[in-house]
Amino acid sequence: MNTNPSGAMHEYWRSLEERARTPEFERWLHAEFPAAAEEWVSEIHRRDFLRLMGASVALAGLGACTKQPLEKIAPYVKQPEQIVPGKPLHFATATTFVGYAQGIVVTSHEGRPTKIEGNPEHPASLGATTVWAQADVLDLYDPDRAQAITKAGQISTWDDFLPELNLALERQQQTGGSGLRILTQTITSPTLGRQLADFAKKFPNARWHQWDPMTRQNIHIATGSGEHIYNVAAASVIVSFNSDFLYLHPAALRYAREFASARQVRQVKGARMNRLYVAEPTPTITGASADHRIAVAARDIEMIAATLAQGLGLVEGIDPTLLADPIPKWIKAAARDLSANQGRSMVIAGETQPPAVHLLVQKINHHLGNIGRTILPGRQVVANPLDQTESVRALIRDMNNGAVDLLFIIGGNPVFDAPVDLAFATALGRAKLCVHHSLHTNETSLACHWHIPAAHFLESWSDALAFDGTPTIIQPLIDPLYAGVTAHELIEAVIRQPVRSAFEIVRESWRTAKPSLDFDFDWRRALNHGVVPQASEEAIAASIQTGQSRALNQSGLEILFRPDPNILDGRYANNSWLQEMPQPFTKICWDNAAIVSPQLAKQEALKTGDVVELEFRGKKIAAPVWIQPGQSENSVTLHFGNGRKEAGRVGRNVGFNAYELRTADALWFGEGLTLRKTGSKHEFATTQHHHAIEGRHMFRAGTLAQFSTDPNFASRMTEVPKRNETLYNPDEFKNAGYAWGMVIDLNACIGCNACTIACQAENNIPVVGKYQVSVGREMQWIRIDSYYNGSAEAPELNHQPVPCMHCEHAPCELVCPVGATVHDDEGLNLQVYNRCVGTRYCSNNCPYKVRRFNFFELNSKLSASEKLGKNPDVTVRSRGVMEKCTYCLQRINAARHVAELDHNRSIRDGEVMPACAQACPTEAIIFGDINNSNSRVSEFKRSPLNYGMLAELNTRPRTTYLAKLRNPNPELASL
Amino acid sequence: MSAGIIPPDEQVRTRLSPLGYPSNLLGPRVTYADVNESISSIVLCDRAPAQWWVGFAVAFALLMIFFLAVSWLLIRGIGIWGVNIPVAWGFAIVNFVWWIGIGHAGTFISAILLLMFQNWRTAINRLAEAMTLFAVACAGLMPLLHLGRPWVFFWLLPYPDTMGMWPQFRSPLVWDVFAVGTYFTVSILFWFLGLVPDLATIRDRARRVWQKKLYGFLALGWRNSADHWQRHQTAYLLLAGLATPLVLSVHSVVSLDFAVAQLPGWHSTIFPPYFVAGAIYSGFAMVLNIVIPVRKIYHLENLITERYLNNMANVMFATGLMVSYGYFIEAFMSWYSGDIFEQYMMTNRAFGPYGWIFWVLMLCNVLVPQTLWSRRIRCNPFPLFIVAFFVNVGMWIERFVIVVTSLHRDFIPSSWGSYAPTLWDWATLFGSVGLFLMLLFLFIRFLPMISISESRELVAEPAKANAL
Amino acid sequence: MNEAKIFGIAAEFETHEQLVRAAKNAYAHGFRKMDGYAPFPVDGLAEALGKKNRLPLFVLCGGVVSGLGGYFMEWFANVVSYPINIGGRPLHSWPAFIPITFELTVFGAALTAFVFSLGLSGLPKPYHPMFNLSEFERASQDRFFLCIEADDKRFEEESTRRFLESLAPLRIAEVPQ
Amino acid sequence: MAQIFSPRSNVQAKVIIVATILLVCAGGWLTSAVWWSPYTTYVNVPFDQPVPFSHQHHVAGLGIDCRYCHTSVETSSFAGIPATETCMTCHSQLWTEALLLAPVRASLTSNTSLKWTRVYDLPDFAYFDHSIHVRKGVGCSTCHGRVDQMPITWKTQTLYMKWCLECHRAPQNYLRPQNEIYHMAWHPSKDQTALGRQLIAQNHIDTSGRLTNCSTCHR
Repeated sequence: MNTNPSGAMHEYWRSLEERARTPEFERWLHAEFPAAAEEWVSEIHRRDFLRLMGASVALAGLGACTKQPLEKIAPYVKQPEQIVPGKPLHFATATTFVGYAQGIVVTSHEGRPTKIEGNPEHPASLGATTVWAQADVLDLYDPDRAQAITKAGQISTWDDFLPELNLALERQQQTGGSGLRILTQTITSPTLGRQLADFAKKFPNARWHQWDPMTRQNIHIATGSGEHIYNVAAASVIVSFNSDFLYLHPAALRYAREFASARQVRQVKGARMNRLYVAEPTPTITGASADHRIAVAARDIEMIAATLAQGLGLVEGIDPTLLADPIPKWIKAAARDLSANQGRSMVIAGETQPPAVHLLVQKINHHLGNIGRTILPGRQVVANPLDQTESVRALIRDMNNGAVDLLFIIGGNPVFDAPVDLAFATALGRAKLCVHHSLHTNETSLACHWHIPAAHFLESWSDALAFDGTPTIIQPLIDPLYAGVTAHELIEAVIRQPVRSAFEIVRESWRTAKPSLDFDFDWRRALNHGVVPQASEEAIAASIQTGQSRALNQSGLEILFRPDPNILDGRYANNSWLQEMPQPFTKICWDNAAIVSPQLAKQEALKTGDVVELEFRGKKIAAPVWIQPGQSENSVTLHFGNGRKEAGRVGRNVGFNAYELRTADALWFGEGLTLRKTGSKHEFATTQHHHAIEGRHMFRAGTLAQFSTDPNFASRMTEVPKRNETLYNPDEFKNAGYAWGMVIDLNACIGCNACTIACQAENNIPVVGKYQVSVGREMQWIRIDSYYNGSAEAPELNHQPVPCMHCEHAPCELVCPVGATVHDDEGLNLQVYNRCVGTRYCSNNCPYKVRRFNFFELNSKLSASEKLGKNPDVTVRSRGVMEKCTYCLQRINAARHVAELDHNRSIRDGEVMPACAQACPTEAIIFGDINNSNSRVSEFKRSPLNYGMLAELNTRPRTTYLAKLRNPNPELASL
Repeated sequence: MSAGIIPPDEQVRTRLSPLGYPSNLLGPRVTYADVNESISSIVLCDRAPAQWWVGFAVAFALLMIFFLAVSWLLIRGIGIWGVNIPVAWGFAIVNFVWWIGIGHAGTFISAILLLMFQNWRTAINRLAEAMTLFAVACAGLMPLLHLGRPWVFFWLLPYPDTMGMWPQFRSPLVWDVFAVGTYFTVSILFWFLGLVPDLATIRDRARRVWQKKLYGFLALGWRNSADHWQRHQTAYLLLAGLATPLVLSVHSVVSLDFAVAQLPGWHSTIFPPYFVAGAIYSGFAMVLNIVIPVRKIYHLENLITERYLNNMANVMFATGLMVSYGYFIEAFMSWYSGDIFEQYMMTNRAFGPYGWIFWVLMLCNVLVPQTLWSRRIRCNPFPLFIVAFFVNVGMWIERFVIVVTSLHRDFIPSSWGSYAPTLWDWATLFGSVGLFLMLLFLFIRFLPMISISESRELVAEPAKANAL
Repeated sequence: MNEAKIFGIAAEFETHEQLVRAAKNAYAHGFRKMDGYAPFPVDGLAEALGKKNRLPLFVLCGGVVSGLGGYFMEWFANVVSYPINIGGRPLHSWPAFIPITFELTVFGAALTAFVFSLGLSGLPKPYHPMFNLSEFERASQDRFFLCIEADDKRFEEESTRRFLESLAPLRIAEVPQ
Repeated sequence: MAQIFSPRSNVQAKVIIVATILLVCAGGWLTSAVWWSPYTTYVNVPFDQPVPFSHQHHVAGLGIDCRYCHTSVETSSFAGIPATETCMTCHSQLWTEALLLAPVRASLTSNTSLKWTRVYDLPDFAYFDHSIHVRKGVGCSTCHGRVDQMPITWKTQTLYMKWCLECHRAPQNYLRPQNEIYHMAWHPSKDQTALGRQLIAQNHIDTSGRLTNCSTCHR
């Protein structure tokens, strides 16, 4: 039965200790009774308890026999036009990633934004969304947001603020603002840029500084402002030097879509794939998608890039022997592949690499004639790009010299995230008056005199540019919930008063920027489409300088600083969806770790969970270790963003603060890290702490070559019972109308978690917190399993999204005693919450374990604002009921009603899209009617790569997978 | 007076059969009056013995813990237990199966032995039946408590509701409802029917008015007439005939809760017979654990002779061997099936995280009972008590192994988990023991724990009493 | 209580063998309305007294009716009342309906057995003339009684008493009404 | 031995038994009775509202069409409760001083909603869509009764699932032509089934059983 033709090469496993079956691992894996699972809520006192006891008895007896309470209903006083109660509206606007715009379409129910989707017309979205865009809506309703203007912690008002501001400004008037400073993050908003220009005019001696912990300055320095725009789809060979262009990149959504489209294989005929080479120190989403990935120290990448350049005959005098095997092999192969694909290849380097690498990369791309073909010179997008490290350094110098009288910090949290050796906090103390403007009251706000709560972008007018310079006008969907003020209004207060509304400010800047005959029409069209039609500006030809590449390759430990894959630089620290999102590969949530390589762990006798003391540049922190296959041998990765001391109820004291080691000269990596075992232990909450694949065939993969010779290799791995192998009538229920089904293309999936968070947002899925996750009670309806394959040092990294399979022979349904989970005539496996009594038998009998149970009442304790964010089309589940993926039933029904109201036409293919499929950047999830042979999903299911997970159990899953294909270079069979 | 019928100086002499087994079901020179007196006095005496009070106090304390645990459960929700995904069933189900199993011995003794004309049931059947009732009561509570929403438990029953919905009759859980419900009802009827003549005896022995009235009321006016006896005997026999297939079906249905699921470690055809054997195994162990002390405290050596102990030990041993065979065949089948999931299940069960529990199980249910090869142990109350206790613990562990270790690692490794019982899980387990003992002590105090009329039969026909 | 009328005349015996013999004689003598009392079921006593027993028939009916009712309920609920696709199994998946059918059969039968065994014996009947007899409480210990009742056709106080004496009982007593 | 019980007790015993049996049955009957009674269902129970609005007056008296106030009934799941403005379109001219209407005027001036007590209130886990029902030929009065005869609004149906199923199982008994949807007095004629079947065909109503799927109303 379970014989695997390629069993030898596909032995999946998911953690190191498991591969080396050490006794420690056994003990850890077999921690049969994990720490105190005991559950008691302390705040309940004796008397309450007795009262509750009484109540509970009543509850037990009469709980079901309580009649429905009367409800009030409050109509509008004035019916707003366009709002039809019960019908959601959609508005185009944009969110930002490190300042770069990503177009979104926001769903609004009776004026409450409830869901964020991508804007198909926007170049940086193409209809997809990042996890952060999805989670923004939760931030909007975050009850911990700063709600009032405060002065020294005391609640104050805008009207108290202005006089004090003006007093300070008058003094600055005389000196031309020599004591006036503004500190912002990376900004792409033309309006804000224009305002700051006006500001500079008014106060010639004032300075505008920038600091963004995720700064892309290395690229800007190299290119002299504009970032290249890559046409990934056109590249058949891609070499990435530590660039996570599929995940942590302003254009990630677009690049991911293009990348996947160039790898899509369904039939043998005309099957072609691009080939991705990645050299990176720590596993990333991009690295996981590589055909050839090498784990190398970040510091060696410059050398490697140079060697590659030498291989192409661009530079001389580099001794490749300095590089350890198999790096030279990798370089040679890459070089040959590149030169064989001149003009059809691309080389890209990450923002964490020094300018020199970017210069080399440009050189290589030029040499290959990729510029203009797969690479287009970019426009200047960032307003006033500069070396932010130097910028913040200068500001701190001024502050220390007492030269700063009035400081505005627009967004960000420099006290927490500025380079630690510059000691921003102490310097800030010397500024005479500082005003902080941010969404949450954070560490910086506390250190400032004034704090002005920022309006959330869903509450405010603004604008922003995408990676390629496409502008989007950001429009509000809801009046500010609290006393939020936009940055525009705050700057306006500095340069001119009375302050106009952000609407007028933004509108004016566009009126001046794009004077046209019918401005109002253009304006409305821009708002409707979420993009402003591009005036063809002159692109900045990237300045090509030749960088002198040094052969580094020092020995010793290297420290890497990377933004947290969930909460980025800490700006999403108080977002519970993101905190509870299982991180790629590690599946850690509510935490961060010091990620070390298996080799280092062996050498230092470290186990996952050991707390180590890390010393770097004289600073020390304690951090728990996570052993990560595919980590470069001597690199230790720290994710910064967690360890917040002042971040609201969710984010406070989660994980440790990696910024405490991040210095100006080692923003992204640096040598000289020392590591010492402390002996204490730390419990990680992971959604997958048991990892062995045990030679099973949930995940199936092969190579393009294998596929073209043996197309059915995947479906043959297990033997699936025939339809008619039954004593019953196999056609007892023939599904006449729509037959909904799903295909998940493992070849496209990059494991970015967008589906998980999109589902959480769409389906009112609650979060449960670190402890509940650690005892196995997470609630996400679609999870992403990750599997490793190959050696511990250079493993293949694979992802597999797992939602409910909607089995036609659903094992869960058979065992439910009350018929709370049943089938409908369109093949959906339904979970009827209001019928469920909570025997949990269905979950026991579900081989996929995709069912989630409400072990406690998880929704009643939500704050009023959080409740506003719930999707009214989906039942909010109560305590004691089972829940699971519904294929977004609410969307199917909505589409059906639309279709039937529209002269009873039938639902068009693609008209229904589950949240996961809609958010997916690579279109890895295809959903539709499998009775319609022309539908996309049917076409995918016809692929020989199509297989049903555990279909050998005769569950007949409606959700099936396309096996993953890799396109290795024959030269590098070993890698 | 709770003192027995033998003067202290005279010892019970055990007559031995040719094969060397104790053969007499009654002590020497026992008369009708002795039987009546020794049994009814326990009920009619004014003060219960000190041991009774001690036991009662303990049971009461445990019962209070049970109430506490249940209230907290209803207030906070099922999350206070250790259950999770994938291990969605925990102690509650383990306890359920355990208690149901224990109940089976009662029915076995009173029904099956009756049909086989085994007279050695006479002195223990009443106690065993009572034990059945109380065990089933404890068992019945567990599935209710383990519901996510216990207050809608009645959705498992067919009744005309406002939704036009019905229970899902294909689900083994619904079969459970009917099986356990029927089992409980039939047990009560059987037990009470047998009790009626004895209540009449008590009524006739009672001297206090309230006792006369109470037991007179319960005796329904029984007057030992040929008419009554005839129908009584027929009904009793018929009930026995019905209870026999019933008792087999009940644990079979319980086993189907697992066997119907496709989980490796559950999905197995041997489950029904194997569960029934296990049920009788643990049931007899529990009877011994109760009878042995009771016999001592109330000096009933003349009515519950060594032959009873020996025979019960034999049945326990026999079923124990069947269960061991079950363990063996389970392992063999999982290997023989060639199914990787089954094979992994078995290795994981024996050598996985919960491996040590599996080996404790082997100790309790397979090794320790081997001592029963020796007659000296079978006829010797104290060691027998210890062995029976091991078996009871072992059978609980068996259910834990089946439920938890099968669940915690099933098909997809990514969703493997582990299970850790909480304080509240333990409270519920021991609390239910409290409930059981509480009911048992009340029974011993207020109702005749040995069938008087049947004992009189033995006196009437010494041949029966000493038949081999 | 009317002194004049009596319920019957009872004879008290030492052993159950004597009682059975007495019963046989009485029946042969033509007495029908009579009853024997023993501390335990005595084999052959009822037969000797010529008692009929129709209980098994009732029990059979009870079982069959409730069993069929159970199966019908399951079929009705799944096929007629609210047909739903449960895991692709047929609406009328008879194998799954068997367990409940069986349980209900047993349930019905057991209930009839209990109710009818008491009912046909006229229980509950807390008051009965026999209890007027002072020695009668030993009927639940070690004495065996035969009582020929007054409303028997052949009952005639003197002759009946003489007949009973002919059976050599321990003693004979009138049972007052 | 002496008698413990008097001769009467025989009768008493039998009475007790019969009584217990009756009691159990009565208990069952009572529960269901309460369950279907207005106490639980609110059927025919008028609620006191901030303004004693009379459909009788506005619909029968003035002949205002349902859609004048319940504007979104044909387009949205929610039929719509008229905004205060809607009331004031007339009542800024008529009954401008009426004491009864004070709350309405107050609502407009203070710009705060009127708080009506909801009469037809489905549980939150049941999703009902007016637009589709209206389009498929279910008239107002089928569920809402003769509101044109209600001086104050009350519920005419239990809204129990069983009740919904009556129509979802056999729509032909309830459907009416489009032009009759808002006609209060409409009631099925003798040949309703025939008409119903015809409407089912022409409105593409799927009677294969999809209408009784859980997913039709529960999500």
